[in-house]
Amino acid sequence: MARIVHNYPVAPGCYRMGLSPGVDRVEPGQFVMIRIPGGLDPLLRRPFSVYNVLRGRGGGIEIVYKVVGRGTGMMASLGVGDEVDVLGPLGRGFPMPGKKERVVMVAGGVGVASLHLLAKRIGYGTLLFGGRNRRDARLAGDFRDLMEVKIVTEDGSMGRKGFVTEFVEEEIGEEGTVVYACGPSAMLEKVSCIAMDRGVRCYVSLEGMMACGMGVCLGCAVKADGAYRMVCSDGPVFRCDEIDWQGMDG
Amino acid sequence: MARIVHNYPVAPGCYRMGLSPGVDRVEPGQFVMIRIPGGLDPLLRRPFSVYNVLRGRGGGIEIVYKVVGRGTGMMASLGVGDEVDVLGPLGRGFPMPGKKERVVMVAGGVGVASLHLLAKRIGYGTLLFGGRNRRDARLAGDFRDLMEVKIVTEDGSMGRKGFVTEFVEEEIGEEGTVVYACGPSAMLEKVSCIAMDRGVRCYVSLEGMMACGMGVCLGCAVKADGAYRMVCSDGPVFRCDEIDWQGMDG
Amino acid sequence: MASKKRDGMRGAVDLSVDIGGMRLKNPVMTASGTFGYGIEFADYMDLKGLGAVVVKGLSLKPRAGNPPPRIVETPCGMLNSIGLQNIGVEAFVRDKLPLLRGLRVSVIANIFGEDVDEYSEVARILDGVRGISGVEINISCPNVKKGGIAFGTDPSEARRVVSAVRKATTLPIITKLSPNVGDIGTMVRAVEDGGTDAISLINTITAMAIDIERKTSKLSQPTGGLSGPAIKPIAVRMVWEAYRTARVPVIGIGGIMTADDAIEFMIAGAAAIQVGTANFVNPRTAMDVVEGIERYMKRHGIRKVGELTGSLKV
Amino acid sequence: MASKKRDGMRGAVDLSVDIGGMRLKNPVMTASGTFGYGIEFADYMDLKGLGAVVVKGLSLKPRAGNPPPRIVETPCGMLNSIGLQNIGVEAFVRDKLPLLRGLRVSVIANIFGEDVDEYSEVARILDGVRGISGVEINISCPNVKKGGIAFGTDPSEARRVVSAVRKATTLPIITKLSPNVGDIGTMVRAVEDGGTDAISLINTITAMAIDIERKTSKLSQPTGGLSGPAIKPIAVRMVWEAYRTARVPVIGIGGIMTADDAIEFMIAGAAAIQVGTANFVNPRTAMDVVEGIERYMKRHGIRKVGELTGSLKV
Ligand SMILES: Cc1cc2nc3c(=O)[nH]c(=O)nc-3n(C[C@H](O)[C@H](O)[C@H](O)COP(=O)(O)OP(=O)(O)OC[C@H]3O[C@@H](n4cnc5c(N)ncnc54)[C@H](O)[C@@H]3O)c2cc1C
Ligand SMILES: Cc1cc2nc3c(=O)[nH]c(=O)nc-3n(C[C@H](O)[C@H](O)[C@H](O)COP(=O)(O)OP(=O)(O)OC[C@H]3O[C@@H](n4cnc5c(N)ncnc54)[C@H](O)[C@@H]3O)c2cc1C
Ligand SMILES: Cc1cc2nc3c(=O)[nH]c(=O)nc-3n(C[C@H](O)[C@H](O)[C@H](O)COP(=O)(O)O)c2cc1C
Ligand SMILES: Cc1cc2nc3c(=O)[nH]c(=O)nc-3n(C[C@H](O)[C@H](O)[C@H](O)COP(=O)(O)O)c2cc1C
Ligand code: FES
Ligand code: FES
Repeated sequence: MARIVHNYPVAPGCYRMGLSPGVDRVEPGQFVMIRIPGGLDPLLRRPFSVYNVLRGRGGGIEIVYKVVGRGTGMMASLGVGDEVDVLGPLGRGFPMPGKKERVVMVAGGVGVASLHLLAKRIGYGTLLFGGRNRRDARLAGDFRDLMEVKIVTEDGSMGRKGFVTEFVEEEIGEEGTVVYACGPSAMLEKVSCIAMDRGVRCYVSLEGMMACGMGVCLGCAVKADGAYRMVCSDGPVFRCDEIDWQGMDG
Repeated sequence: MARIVHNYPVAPGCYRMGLSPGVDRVEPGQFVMIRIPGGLDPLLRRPFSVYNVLRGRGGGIEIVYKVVGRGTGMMASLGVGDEVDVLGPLGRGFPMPGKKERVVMVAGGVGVASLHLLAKRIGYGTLLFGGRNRRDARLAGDFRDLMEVKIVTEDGSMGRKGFVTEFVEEEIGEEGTVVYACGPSAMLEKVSCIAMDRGVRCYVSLEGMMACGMGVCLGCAVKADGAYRMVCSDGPVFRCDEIDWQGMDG
Repeated sequence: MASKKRDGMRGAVDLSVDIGGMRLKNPVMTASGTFGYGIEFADYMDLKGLGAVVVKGLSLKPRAGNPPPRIVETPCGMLNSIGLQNIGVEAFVRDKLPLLRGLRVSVIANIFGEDVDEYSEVARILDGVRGISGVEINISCPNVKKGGIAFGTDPSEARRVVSAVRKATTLPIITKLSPNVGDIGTMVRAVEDGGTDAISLINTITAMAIDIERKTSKLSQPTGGLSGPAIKPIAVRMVWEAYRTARVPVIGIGGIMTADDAIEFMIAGAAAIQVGTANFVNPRTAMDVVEGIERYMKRHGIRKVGELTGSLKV
Repeated sequence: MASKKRDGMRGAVDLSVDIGGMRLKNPVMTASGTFGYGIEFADYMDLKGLGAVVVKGLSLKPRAGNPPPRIVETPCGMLNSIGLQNIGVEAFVRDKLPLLRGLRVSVIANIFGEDVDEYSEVARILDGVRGISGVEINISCPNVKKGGIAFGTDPSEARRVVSAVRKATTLPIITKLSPNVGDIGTMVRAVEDGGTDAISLINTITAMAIDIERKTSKLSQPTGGLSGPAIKPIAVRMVWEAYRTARVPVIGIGGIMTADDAIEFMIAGAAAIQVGTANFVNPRTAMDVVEGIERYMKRHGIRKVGELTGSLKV
């Protein structure tokens, strides 16, 4: 059981939750499975990227989550001192960039959550963040100290107007760039296409319906290299050219 | 939806919860059905006697509850400002004593909850309270301003030692007394026997597994006068001589 | 998206349905045994806003029902073993129906018998009674020793009951099927052969909860009937299976708590639905479901609620 | 009360059980498909503390399984349509079994075939392999088109599969029954005739969840299998029914989350139990269940766990 040390709103519908004690050795891009104790409904744990690792007494982790349904709704109603059950860290994270490689991160909304720890580890590069409006862009705030941040909003209320995918092409040079992306599946597919066209390495962090988070239920399948692989244990980070994007559920 | 205005421990495993706004016209002995919003488990509402009616802005009610399982466990973890769903007031309460009638109330543990509003309305008489120990006896605290309070504890740590039922006989005179009792079913049965022996009027507040609280599921049946009657809508208060104590589930 | 622009959406949507000859205001009914005789809910809603009220199962003579405990909560559900306690068909017609008539809601009488004759006798008594829109034959109650589920799991017995009731009444007949069978299609065909005008499903699933301290059933009977959200996915599947076989309209029941749940059943093939256990959790559920279906239709540009029925893409 | 004073309680309680010739340390197994190949859980517990590990269903050739989405949460439960993705029996014996042997836990191989020959072929490959304590025949998977549930709902087909496997192996055989039948007793007798040494039940219940925005199943298949606490009351009832017919030991499965749940199944008639979906919610569940059963036995003065089996008072 982990105790909630903070749980506050950071952007429309998005919260940042601190949990203590922490979990062992987290790689950027790994996730935890969280369960709210109490009733048997919702039954399953919910997966969240580790947003940050907290130092100090007992240690801790942070997640940044968006309220989309019942589980996240219940999480938002919890207060400091309440307990949740944390399993992890789980999955395979992002590989670090090669020496001299340019780094471009592409995030859609709360997708920044899986990139933050990576950004902290790398400490340079460019984040292309896409959100609906200037308030969503608060999600990219923590990245400003770490790298160059470029904002794209659907309503043009901050940064450039449009979808983040429209601006990816100009951002990635030819070779010598590595792209890290997380966000909605349609966005990831577009980013992957561009990266493959340009012949640059690109890693995407996928989502999938998960029951176990540890590779045993075979629920979170994604088609990759002609076979089903598990988002939780073979991923959530995949090289974009492994994924059979046609076989993805939209 | 009612907002929790307080929720604090009053005796071992027992809490007092204030809810606002209140409910309409409560009779002593009536109850409310409470549901914690969120998941679908636990599914059913839980019944609690109205302990008190709060005046002032919006009004309110109080309940005193004991943590015995999941529903009450979740209630104990709620804080001020959280919301619960309240249905009621439901059921038929206690009839008032006749003029010149002596009043004896018999309560086992948290059973006091259904008698408190009655005690406030009547304002005289004797409460015979039974608990495990002196800390349980705090449940009878509010009655001290309203009537004479006699404590019986199982461990003798306060008042007389033993079970409350051992002291009922000496408390009730012959006729001209009315007894109101609430507590575990075995205690109510003994109290009823004594009252019937002595030929005094006696009202008991029963419990039963409830789904609807409004007489439609037919779940909370109790055998009374040879037929099944519903604790929620025909009761929870019955005249002790109506009940077929043999047919009770122990 | 495109569909949102349809002309119809400027006006009102049409929620009315025709179920085996009954014209109902909307497809939302209340399930038998979970809504009393209807009157109890008049404080919580205007009953005439509902498609129909299905009353507690009626037998020829009053029935006392089973001893307590009669209900127990289970994960996302409950078991009951009420045992069809009811006041009997004659007392219902005399004492309850006049009140219901006053509330101007369609009333469906759920009926039950210990043998075929009793079923048809109850149906005969209800035939021609003003204020009854139809009968629902309960051949699927798991909580009584005689009758009930014995008819509901044997196709030829089921057909026999339905044809007897068919002869006894001119009212539209709904036959309520038991989920405790291997193949629902066989039962559907049997009751259609018997002459039913519609089918409803599911009744509760036979189930059990044990008190491990006492080593006894938590109910007074060994088993009870499981209802509530826990059974919804099973019920949706059975409605989908029944729909693919049935020539008559299918009424979906099982764990409906919200309009979204009701819509799930309709997409699977239900022409109408019944709200059961949810009435206990929130007595206003059935009205909330009516309003929620209407909102969904507007949002999706659906003009007639019947367009939803069986619209699942496989 | 009195029982607490029994002498035996000063010493240890005996949790061991004999299931159709398999001597197991305790009655707690993990259910097929919910515990991977076992090895994945070695970080969370000492596997040799379990009665047995039942591995993911094995077929003759590797199977890719169904497209995503393969799982969806439902009230107090989940649906899955994995479609028996597995590495095939040979890869299992070669790559996974040696690791499991190292962990010194009894291993039961859950097997599956598209026809009778495939079942017996898989059984033959496993026969005599070191580290396999028994086979569990899955005749009840609702998520594959061929085989699986077709065998599980037809008594004579079920008997045919079991007798074929019986001829192919000297290992103890457990036959895993489907809940999607009207009368479980008929299936019990059929697989006993086929020569099974034990039966296990229930597998998942065929069920459905619909995405009302897209009007499609929430799974890539129209239906999936329901598991988790939602089905527990149904599973307990079926175990009770099976126990009253069966001559062989019954293994109870379905929604077990805690030791109390496991004890419920044992009182209903289970000689052993399997923990399924709960492994996803808390990977340590199976060990917690072992410890909880032991505590319950001490508290109730039960010396041998077998005394619990079928101890329900009716
Ligand atoms: C590896 C991984 C990392 C993730 N990291 C984050 C993160 O850092 N921050 C964040 O806000 N979200 C993250 N998600 C998504 C998050 O898990 C879901 O939003 C959450 O589970 C929804 O729970 P709910 O009960 O609120 O929604 P529900 O009421 O269950 O459903 C609402 C919606 O969420 C989807 N959903 C439900 N469960 C899952 C699940 N297990 N996996 C994916 N989608 C689901 C449903 O399909 C539905 O569309 C991550 C998902 C994965 C797989
Ligand atoms: C009319 C009435 C008035 C009541 N007033 C009070 C009160 O003022 N204060 C108080 O502390 N308790 C009161 N109770 C009892 C209270 O309702 C139960 O203790 C509560 O429902 C238990 O919920 P749970 O989820 O914590 O327990 P569960 O986990 O559901 O079960 C724990 C135990 O409580 C019993 N129980 C569960 N549900 C009910 C139910 N609906 N009715 C009766 N027993 C149940 C179970 O049989 C079990 O033994 C009253 C009961 C009734 C019928
Ligand atoms: C307490 C209770 C009593 C019931 N009584 C009847 C009845 O008399 N006749 C009948 O046909 N069904 C009866 N049912 C079954 C319901 O009408 C319904 O089919 C079932 O509960 C499934 O729906 P639900 O999950 O929405 O409750 C009863 C159900 C419950 C919970
Ligand atoms: C994701 C998943 C995969 C399963 N795979 C198998 C399988 O391969 N073979 C099998 O016999 N049962 C399989 N089952 C059924 C379980 O073993 C078990 O019978 C069922 O889930 C009921 O138990 P539970 O409610 O404890 O999960 C699977 C269940 C789930 C949830
Ligand atoms: S979530 Fe179970 S295998 Fe990935
Ligand atoms: S609780 Fe439903 S009739 Fe009393």
